[in-house]
This record gives sequence, C-alpha cells and structure tokens, in this order.
Amino acid sequence: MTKPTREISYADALYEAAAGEMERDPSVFVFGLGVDDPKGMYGTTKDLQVRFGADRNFDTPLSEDAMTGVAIGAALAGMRPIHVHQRFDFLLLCMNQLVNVAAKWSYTFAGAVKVPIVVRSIIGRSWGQGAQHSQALHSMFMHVPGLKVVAPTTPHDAKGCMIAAIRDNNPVIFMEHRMLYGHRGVVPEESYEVPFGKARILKEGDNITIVAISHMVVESLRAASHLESVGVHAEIIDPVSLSPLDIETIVQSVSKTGRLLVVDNAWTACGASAEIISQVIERLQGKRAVQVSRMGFAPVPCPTTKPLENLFYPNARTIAARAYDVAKGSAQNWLPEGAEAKEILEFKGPF
Amino acid sequence: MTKPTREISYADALYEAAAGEMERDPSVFVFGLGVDDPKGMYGTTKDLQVRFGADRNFDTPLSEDAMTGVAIGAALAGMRPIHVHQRFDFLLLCMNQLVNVAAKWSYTFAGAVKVPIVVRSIIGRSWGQGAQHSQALHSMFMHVPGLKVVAPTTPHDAKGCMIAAIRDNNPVIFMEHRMLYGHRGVVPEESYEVPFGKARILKEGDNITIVAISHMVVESLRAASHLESVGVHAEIIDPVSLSPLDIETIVQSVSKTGRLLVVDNAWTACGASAEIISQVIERLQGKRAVQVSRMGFAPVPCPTTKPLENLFYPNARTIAARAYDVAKGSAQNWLPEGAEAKEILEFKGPF
Amino acid sequence: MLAEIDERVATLTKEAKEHAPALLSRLYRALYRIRRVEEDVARIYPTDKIKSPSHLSLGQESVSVGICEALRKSDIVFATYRSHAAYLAKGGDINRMIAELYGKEDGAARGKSGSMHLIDMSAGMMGTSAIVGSTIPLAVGYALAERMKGKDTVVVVFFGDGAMEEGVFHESLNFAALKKVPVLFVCENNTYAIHTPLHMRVPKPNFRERVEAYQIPTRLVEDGDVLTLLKETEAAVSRIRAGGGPEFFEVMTMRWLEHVGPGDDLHLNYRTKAELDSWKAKDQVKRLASMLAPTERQRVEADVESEVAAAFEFAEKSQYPADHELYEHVFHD
Amino acid sequence: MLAEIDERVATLTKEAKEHAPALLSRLYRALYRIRRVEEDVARIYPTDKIKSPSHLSLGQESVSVGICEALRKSDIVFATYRSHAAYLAKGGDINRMIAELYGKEDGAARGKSGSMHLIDMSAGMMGTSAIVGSTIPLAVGYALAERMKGKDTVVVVFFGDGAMEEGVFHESLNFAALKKVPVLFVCENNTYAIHTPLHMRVPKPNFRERVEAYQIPTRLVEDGDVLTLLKETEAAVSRIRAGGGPEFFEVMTMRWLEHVGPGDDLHLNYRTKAELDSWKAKDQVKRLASMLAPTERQRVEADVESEVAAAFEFAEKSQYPADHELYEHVFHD
Ligand SMILES: Cc1ncc(C[n+]2csc(CCOP(=O)(O)OP(=O)(O)O)c2C)c(N)n1
Ligand SMILES: Cc1ncc(C[n+]2csc(CCOP(=O)(O)OP(=O)(O)O)c2C)c(N)n1
Ligand SMILES: [Mg+2]
Ligand SMILES: [Mg+2]
Repeated sequence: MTKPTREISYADALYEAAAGEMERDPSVFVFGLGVDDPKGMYGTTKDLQVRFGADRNFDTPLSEDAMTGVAIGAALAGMRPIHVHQRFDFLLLCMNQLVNVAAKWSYTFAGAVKVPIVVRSIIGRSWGQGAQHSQALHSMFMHVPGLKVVAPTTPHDAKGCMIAAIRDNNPVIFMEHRMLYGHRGVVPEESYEVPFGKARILKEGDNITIVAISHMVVESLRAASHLESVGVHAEIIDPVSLSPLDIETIVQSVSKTGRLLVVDNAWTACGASAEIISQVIERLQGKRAVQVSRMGFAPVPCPTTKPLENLFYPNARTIAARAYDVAKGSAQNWLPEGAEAKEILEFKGPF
Repeated sequence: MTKPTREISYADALYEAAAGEMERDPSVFVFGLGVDDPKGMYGTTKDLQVRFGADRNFDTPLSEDAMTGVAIGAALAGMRPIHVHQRFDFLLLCMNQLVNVAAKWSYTFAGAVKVPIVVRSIIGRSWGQGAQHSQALHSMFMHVPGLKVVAPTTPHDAKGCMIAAIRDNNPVIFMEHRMLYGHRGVVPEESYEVPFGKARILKEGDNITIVAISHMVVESLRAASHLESVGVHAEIIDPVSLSPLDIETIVQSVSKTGRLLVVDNAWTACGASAEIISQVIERLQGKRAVQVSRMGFAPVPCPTTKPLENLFYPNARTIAARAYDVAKGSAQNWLPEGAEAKEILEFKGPF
Repeated sequence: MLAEIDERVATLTKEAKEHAPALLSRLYRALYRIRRVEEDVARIYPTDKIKSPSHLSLGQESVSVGICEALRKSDIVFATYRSHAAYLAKGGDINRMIAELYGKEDGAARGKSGSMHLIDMSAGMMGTSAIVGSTIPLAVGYALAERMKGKDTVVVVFFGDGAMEEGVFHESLNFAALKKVPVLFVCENNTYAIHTPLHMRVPKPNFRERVEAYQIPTRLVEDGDVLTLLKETEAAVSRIRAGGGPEFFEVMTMRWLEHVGPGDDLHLNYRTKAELDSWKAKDQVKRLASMLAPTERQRVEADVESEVAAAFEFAEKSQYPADHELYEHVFHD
Repeated sequence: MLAEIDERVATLTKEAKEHAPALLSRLYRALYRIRRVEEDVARIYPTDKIKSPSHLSLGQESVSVGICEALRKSDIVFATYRSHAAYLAKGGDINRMIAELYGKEDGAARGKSGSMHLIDMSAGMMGTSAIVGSTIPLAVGYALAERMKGKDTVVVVFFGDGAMEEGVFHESLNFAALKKVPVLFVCENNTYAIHTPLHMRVPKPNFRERVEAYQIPTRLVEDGDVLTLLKETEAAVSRIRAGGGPEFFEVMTMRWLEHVGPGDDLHLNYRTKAELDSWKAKDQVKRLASMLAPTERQRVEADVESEVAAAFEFAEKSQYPADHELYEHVFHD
C-alpha cells in the first residue's frame, strides 16, 4: 500500500467524516443552527441535506437548551446525533443538559442507557469576536466525569476523531478552532478512527516539552522553529484528546526534557494547563526534577480591538520566548522576530 | 473591648449578615426559589419578608436563567440582589447569564457598569442527594475572569464573607455546604467584612500543609487530630476565598512544610486542587523541593446509596491516611479508626 | 354516584366497554398498587432504610394509571423525581424499584440513583430526573428518533406545573410542534411547586392557552378522573400515532403528603385542609374500589398486598453494591 | 400618497400634532442619521478599519426611531448586536460609537467591545449583547429595580424574531407579567434568523398569541411605519408608566443587507428580490424626506452629513487603547 498523499482542509476533513458515517450508519444525523445554511457551517456540513435528506441535516430554532435535550433523547432511542454550535460560547446555554443529563445518564441508570452524542463546538477568533464569541471552555467539561473532550488540530485527526466521536457510545465535546478550518494536510480517503486518549508527538526535541491545545499547536510548532534558531530543541505534543488524557506520553517526554510548558487556547485558572501540570508533577515528583510553566488567554474577557486582542492570545513569538526562559532557567528577554500567524492575518470578516 | 463569645450557627450567621445589610442598605434584596418558604432556606432567609417586606425577600417561578438575568439587570440599575439557589447544580441552568453576561459586563463596557450580585449556591450532601443534587462546580467559575468565588467554612467567615460579598461591586459566587449549616462558632454581633483573597491558617503544623475547601475543611481538621496521634503535625489552611486566591499564605506554609495536600469538595480534574498545586509549584520550583497530592470527589457522578456515597467523598480518615503517606514519603497503609462525621451521621431526610 | 359512574363507563370506547369489568379491575389494581407502595414507603421512611429523597405520588395515582393504560408496552414514558406512580403504571418492575429506594444492587439502577431516577427500559419507562423540566426535551428527541426510524411509538412525558415555568418547556413545545413529533405532554397540575401556589408563579394559570399558541391541541381533566383520562388518552394517542403531532394534557390533581418525604404538611399553612379534603373526596382508589364486586376487590387487594410485601422483602434481602461499583458505568462501552 | 401621510399625521397625539413640522424634521433627522451611518459603515468595512462584526440596521431604522422618540431621556433601552439604530435613536454619542467600531480608546467601551456591545448610560442606552436573547431578562430586572426605587422609568428591550425561540424569553415574559414590571418588549420581526425563515423555526408565526397567553397586551405594526410606531409607543409608554405592566410590540421590518457585514446577499437565495423590494418601497427614510419642505430637508441632511463625517474622522484620529488597558475593568472597584 502506498502512503496516502491527498491533501484536504480541516473543514473538508470534518465534512468527509460526517458524510462517511452518515453513509455507513443511518442512525447518524446532524442538526444545529445553520447547518443547512447556504454557507454550510464553514463547509463542514455543506450539502449533507442534499445527499442524505433534509431529515438528516437540519436547522433548528434558537433553543440551545432544548435542542441538546433533543439530541440526548434521540441518542437514548438509538440514534447518533451530531449537534453543531456556531460558537463554543453557546454551550453555556445548554450546560444543564450536558452536565446534569448527558454526562450522568449512563452512570445514573447503571449502564442501562447510553448517550452517543457529538457536540461540535466552534471556537471563534479574529475580526473582533470579542468576549462572547471567543471562549474555549473545554476545562469545564474536562472537570465533569462522564464526558469526553477532544480537540484535534490536524485535518487527519479532525477526520479520525470525528469518526471515533460519532461511533463512541458516550457524549463527546468536539472542539474546533475556526482558525484551523483552512489548514490543509494529508487525509486518507478511507474511513479510520483516531482513538481517544492517545497524544501525538508532532516534533521531537530534548530541551523542553511543549504541550499545546487546539490552535496553539500551530503556534507552538512555529515557536519551535524560532527556538531551533537559538539552539533550543522543543518537543511538541498535541494531546488530541483532553478527556481521556494521555498523560503517559507527556510524562515520558518530560522525563526526557525535564521541562514542561503547557500552552492552552483558554484561560489557565483551573484549566487544562493546570491539570496537565498537576498530573505531571504527581507522576514525576521524587523521580525527576522538572520546571513547569503555562500560558493561555490573558485572565480577562477577550477584547475586540486588534492591539489588545493580539496581547490576549499567546503566539509563536511569545511562546518561543517563554519556552526559551524555561529552557535556560531564567528570564532571557529574548523575543524572536516574526509576523503574525498567516491564518489570522489573512482572515477577513464580515464576522 | 472584650473578645466576642456569642456562638451561633453557620445558617444563623448567614441570616444575620443578610438582615444586617438589608437594614443598612435599601438596595439589598433577596430572591430565589423558596426564600420566603415556611422552611426559610435552612433558616438563612427565615423571616426577611416579614422584617423587610415581601418585595425584599421573594420567591420566584422556576426560571433560573431569566431570574439570573433579572438579578443582573437589577444590579445594573443600582440594586444589590442576592439570588439564592437551593442546589449548586441549578447554576448549570444559568451559566449563560453568569459567564456570558455577569462576568463580562464590567470589562465589556470598560467599567461603565457594575454587576454587584451575590449568587448563593448550596451544595447538597447526604440522604441520597445523588448525581444532580450534590455537585460543587466552583472550579468552573474560578476559570472565568470577572467572577469572584468564595467558600467560607466557619460561622464567623460566613457572616463576614456574606457582608463583603453584598458590598462587593462584582458578581460573587457564594458557596455554602449544607453540612455546615448546623456548625456553631463565635460570631461578633456587629457588622464586619471578611476580605476576599485572604486565607486562614486554622491550625499550625510543620510536617504537611493541608489546604481544604468548604466542608473538607471540617474533615481535614478532624484528620489533623488523627495525624497528631501519630506524630504528624499538619498545618490546615482554609482559603476562604477561591477567586481571588491567597496563594501567598499557602506558598509560605508549603515553604515551611515541603508538603502539600489539597482536599477539595469537588472533582479534581481541572479543579481548584489542580490550580492550587500548579500555582505552588510555579512559585516554589527551583527554590524548595515539595511533595504534592490532591483529593476530591471520586471521578464519577455521585451515587445515592450510602456505601458508595461514603467512598465518593474524602473523609477525616482517608485524608489522614493520604497526608500520612505524603508526610512519610511513601504508602504506609495506615488508616485511623474513627466514626463518620457527626453532621453526616446525624442528618435525617426527607431530603 | 353510581349513576354517574355508569355514565362514565358508558363513555368508554367500544373495546373498553366490552372489557369493562376486566378493565375496571385492572385499573383498580394499578391504582391500589401505587397507593400501597406509597403508603409503605411512607411507613418505612422514618426507619432510615430508604435514604433517598422520595417525592410521593400518593393522591396523584390516577394520572399515571389513566394515561399509561392507554399506551402500548412499546410506547415510552419519561417523567420526574415524583414518578413512583408513572414507573409502576407503565409496568416497571416493583422489586427493582423498592430495591432502588433501598440503595441495593438489585435496584433499577443498582442502588446508585434512588427514588429520583427510576428506569425500566423493558417496560418503556425511559427514566426520570431530579432537575425540574429536564426530561421534557428528552421525550421530544426520543419521539423524533422513533419517527425517523419509521416506528409508530408514542412518547409521553409527565411533569409538574412548576416545570412549565422553565424556558426549556417552551423551547420543547415549539420544536415538537414544528416537527410534529409524536409526544403527549402531560402536566400533573397539583397547583404547588414545593410550597408555592400558582398565583405566586404565573400571572394566570391558563397553561393551555400558552400551549395552544404553539398550535398544540390541549385537554383539561379537572378532577383526575381515571376513566376520563383513559378515554381522552386513547383518543389522543391514536391521533398522535397517526401522525397528528404533539398534544398536551393538563390534569388537575393534588398530592396528599408533603412535597418530599412521608409526612403531612398542613402545619406549614401553605395550603388548607379544606382544599386537601376536597381532593380526598375525589380519591380514585376509593372510587374504583366501589365499582368492583367485593370478591374481585378482595382478590385484587390480596394480590397487591403480597406483591408489595414481597417487593419490600426483596429489597431488604438484596445486598448493597460492592465497592468497585463506584467506578462502573461512568462511560458506556 | 400625500393624503395617506396627512391622515397618519392627523392620528398623532395632540401635542405631537402641534409640533408636527418640528416632529417630522426630528424624525427625519433620526432616520437619515442612522441610514447614513450604516451606509458609511458599509462603505468603510472592506477597508478593514472596522474589524468588528457589524450587523447593520439598514432598512430597520424606523423601529428604533419611532419607539425612542416616545421615550424620556431617563427611560432605558436594552438591545442586541444589531443595535446601531437603537443606540443612535436613544441619543447615544455618535463619535463614541464609530470610535468603538474602529476599536479606538475613545469608543463607547474604549474599543474593547466593538459593534455588538454599544452602551451610553448618559443617554439611557444600557447596552447590547452578542448572545441572542440575553438582554431580555436584564431589561426586566432593571425595570423591577426602578419600580422598587419608586421611579417611573420605562424600560424598552429590542430583540429579533429569533430571540423569541429562546427559553429565556418565556421565562422573562412570565416574570414580567407576574410582577407587572414597566417593560416594553419590542420584537423587530424581520422574519429571518440569519438565513432561516420563520416557517423553519416556528409552527406558526403567531408571536402575539404566545405573548398574550402571559396576559401581556400586544400590538402589531405591520409596515414599520414610524408615525404609527410613535403613536403606539406614546400610548403604551404612558400605560406602562402608570403601572399597567409590561406590553409587547411586534414590528414587521426587513434588513436590506446581509445578516452581518456590508454586502447584499440575494445570491444566497434564502430570500427573494421581490420581498426585499416590497420593503424598500416602504422605506421610512424616503417617506419622511418627502414630508419635509425641501429647504428643511436639505438643512437636516447637511447637518447629518457633517456630523457623520466628523464621527468617522473622530474615530480615525482616536488612538488604540494602550497595552495596559488589556487588564483593566475585569473587576469594578
Ligand atoms: C431546575 C430546578 N430548579 C429547582 C429545583 C428544586 N425543586 C425540586 S421540585 C420543585 C417544585 C416543582 O414543582 P412541580 O413542577 O409543580 O412538581 P411537583 O413537585 O408539584 O410534582 C423545585 C422547585 C429543581 N429540582 N430543579
Ligand atoms: C444564543 C445564541 N445562539 C445563536 C447565536 C448565533 N446567531 C447570531 S444572530 C442569530 C440570528 C438571530 O435572529 P433574530 O433574533 O431574528 O435577529 P436578527 O439578526 O434578524 O436581527 C443567530 C442564530 C447567538 N449569537 N446566540
Ligand atoms: Mg406541582
Ligand atoms: Mg430576525
């Protein structure tokens, strides 16, 4: 067998995963605000209603709470709904159904029922998304037993994780960052699952381990290039799935490097970065001295004006600078030159 | 001035704080499901409607989401509402208003407005509260900039924190554990504020620092007695306020003991315990070798049956055992004898 | 009185009329069974053997019985924390219910969830929730799914008057009506949410008007009459099954005991003795009893007594779940 | 046409009629000002100077203008992400608005929040939100508070037809009616939520029936007629101010441009040109223009042109906020 070489975008990979599963399994359907809209949810749901009928890719009223309950109810009846949210922020309207119901139903009824739903949650950024359209609240869901949380960053993993999420018998919060949609990568045409709970080492290195989440994986890879230029070899790990979390791969890397920087696309307080650091310390304390650090959103609501928004997010340069400090063991006041990320720079509104 | 000696219960302390503030400031009012109910919310709101009128302590329809918006709207108009929830779990119905609105409004409007609301959130336990009536989701709120989160454990702090919360110009999530309501302690009759961001050392000790949250403070103090019996002197710290968090006091203690056990009344993943451990490590790494550990709810929804519920929660004995292991640096297989906590043992339904 | 009963029986559908004696006996059995279970739960409660917040259906039995009698086994019921009646009426296993209240491993949820979370999938009882209103959209989603699968299942969801104040109720109505899903919404209007009467919660208790604005047909049953309920449900269910879309019942009723737990609560003064007594006078258990031949009545009662006693004995004898069960079922394989 | 206009003017309240020429001029100024601002936002948008998702009110101006004209300065308005019109009509500072869209420190929120979060407390404009429906309960709470303080403030909340599907809308109606708070709910029914028409979202677009079930009086204004709106609002506001409780307006309208951004969107085929044109024919800006004497009209237009031009210039010249502002205002002292 030859290695696959076809390159498609992250958005197309998501589309392909959903379409393939809908083809294979009549119990899979997609719904949510705007999924059959002319814009097709960034193309991720484009013509599903044409291919599979208007019953299997349908728009809804603005009723996030009940629609989540509808997804759960349909799942109880044996269906596999994919519920799409235009922004992660809108999940705050359906926390009751997600946390009090979906997360608990298998346990509450001692395994009598299952809730196989996929909750697609798109993270906004750019063009002044602001405080209510830019949040990434995965740590809230990581906190709750009974939910799975995944955040693939490559087109390959987007497709494989989506297929795995659809087939999973549990509620899966599926995090997508809209700055990833345009990224292209090699994606096999056939169907495959990317199993949850397995991290990926995207780049090897001996000096420092950088664990990055969602769009920050892209920025961290860029940071790694800057770091190479000053002789620091970073190992870049993408957890892919956050709950379950493959802490083994991270611990092994940190055992080697002795240094850990976690870069989240979220706030740090009680965030995924706190969890990863705590687990690494718990495992390595008394065995290996480690230096840890974490980065994430500034601890403020996201401002819309570009100069402040730029400061709100970590970027390749600030990640490199922080990693350099950690690698050297003290503040070095080094900040590499470099442009803003291409996908952000090129992004045009209107939204 | 003589030291105050009057002892009252935690529930009465909360009542006294609200009543005192309502007396002092006509903009303070209380509302929520059942606040003027014959049972008066465990006595914490008992006769407020009689003393201050039915407009200032009123029941509501079952509409958590809108009622939170009503609280915020009233606060925008200059009032200081206290919104009471019979269970913390019900906050999941109003996350949109709390996180997307209350937490963001001051920042979003660059300080033009303020949102002085107090959200009283009662944590359930005992008599089979189960998966949907026992959650303590403070870490979700600690994650979000713009919210304050407090969890007083003594009657003294309950009163002082409530007064401070009411006077605070920001949204405050006020966490109460119903197993604390009956606890009695010395509470000054006059009005006073317990400032946020200042932890309390409830017991001094050299061997290990135990930071405990909410009802776990009570269990940790009991654990400390067990530990004394085997020559381990634990320092017990009650953060009182979780956001802002007084990390200095904790770091100082850990600098001394070299060991930290965080016991939360919540799940640990992305929890307050992960945050406290991460902050302590960030501050002390390279300066002081430390051993850390954390305990909390078992990573499952809360079961109702007593034998499993007992395993779900940390208790004085399991906390002591864990602290002993940490203090000794390895598993000791020591579990002290001891009865179940009095307040839990004595609690009778029907609810 | 007897004339009135005859008249009501006469209004039953043809099939029901032919089977009237058997039907009445079956209804009485169902009513009496729930009544006796609730009485025994109330009796046992103070012993602390049931450490599970129990919201008794005592007084409200007829709502579940009248409605579930019109359903097929394959039809589906969702309900609330106050669902001993719905669970039993839909055919839920009585032994597993009592064992669940006792927190034992033979319980419907292996003791993990207690009174507020009853399920018996083999009987089409799809579960209950302790969060008010939270099963309403589940019923709508379930019904949507059944229709997508080409089945003619009808889904019934029971909820209290308080649940109608939650936003999710309205969102669910709108969606159900839009998609014409096969759901029967049943509001058990006992006029109180805990201790708060209707007039403190809504400007006017005209729930049916609210629902009709969503183009959903409604029925009011004012006296909890089990025969009327049965007749109305048979008609509604056949319309719904035929694709007519959702319907809504408002059934007036009254709980006899306190909101949660085994006691009376007149001392709390939120409702009057006269109000309660007026409902006790309409007691459907007594009424159906009076419609049966004495021997038949005795036979039914004896059966039920032994069934209920056996269920409590079953629960007493069952074991608590083993420690390792704490960690089981968080995820489904 | 002129006859029709005369007739409409004749229906104004006595006070309004006496001041008719001044009133018409004021209304035209308000309408034209919003129109010109929106046109200029649309014009500037492609330059990337406004990096803020802008949901233009173009075509919907009359709703805000007709209603706000009937309000006192001390009355309060809450609205949505589509609120350039409401902000300007209520008297919000135009310079601070444009500077906010530009993300500059002289903006209404120091550039931190952009088009979707406009506030001007000195004008009684209490803010807008990017989460659909989220300001509705805020308005109710604000109104409750004002009444508690003994003030006779009226609070108006604008929202779209889509917002009526959110549960919080119903919860808010119920509570507002229960407590008789002084709120005017205004649904700007442009019949679309993004690209989804009403019939895909509700079984029947009988919004007023839904609202009336809460005992809230309603009015329908079918053509966005600014004079009808003014008259109806004057009447409603005086009833509300007198303690009559909440009321509800459904105002039919149409946005001319795409949901968000400066472009046309007929190519998306979710609505027809005929539909849009029928609304353009009812354009209130043109209509009011035709009611003014030509000199007066020129005077108003010239004023507005220079005001709008000055606002954009103000925004251009304003600075971006300094870095340290990132950390300011998270908490209020
Ligand atoms: C969302 C939510 N809010 C509040 C509660 C607390 N609570 C439990 S039962 C109840 C009253 C519900 O009344 P109703 O719906 O009429 O049912 P009933 O108890 O009368 O059968 C309340 C407020 C809850 N369980 N869930
Ligand atoms: C709670 C929530 N859900 C979804 C969205 C995404 N969204 C933004 S505007 C909009 C349509 C709203 O339509 P409508 O209320 O009619 O207002 P209009 O845009 O027509 O003025 C949607 C779905 C949102 N911002 N908030
Ligand atoms: Mg009720
Ligand atoms: Mg609209």
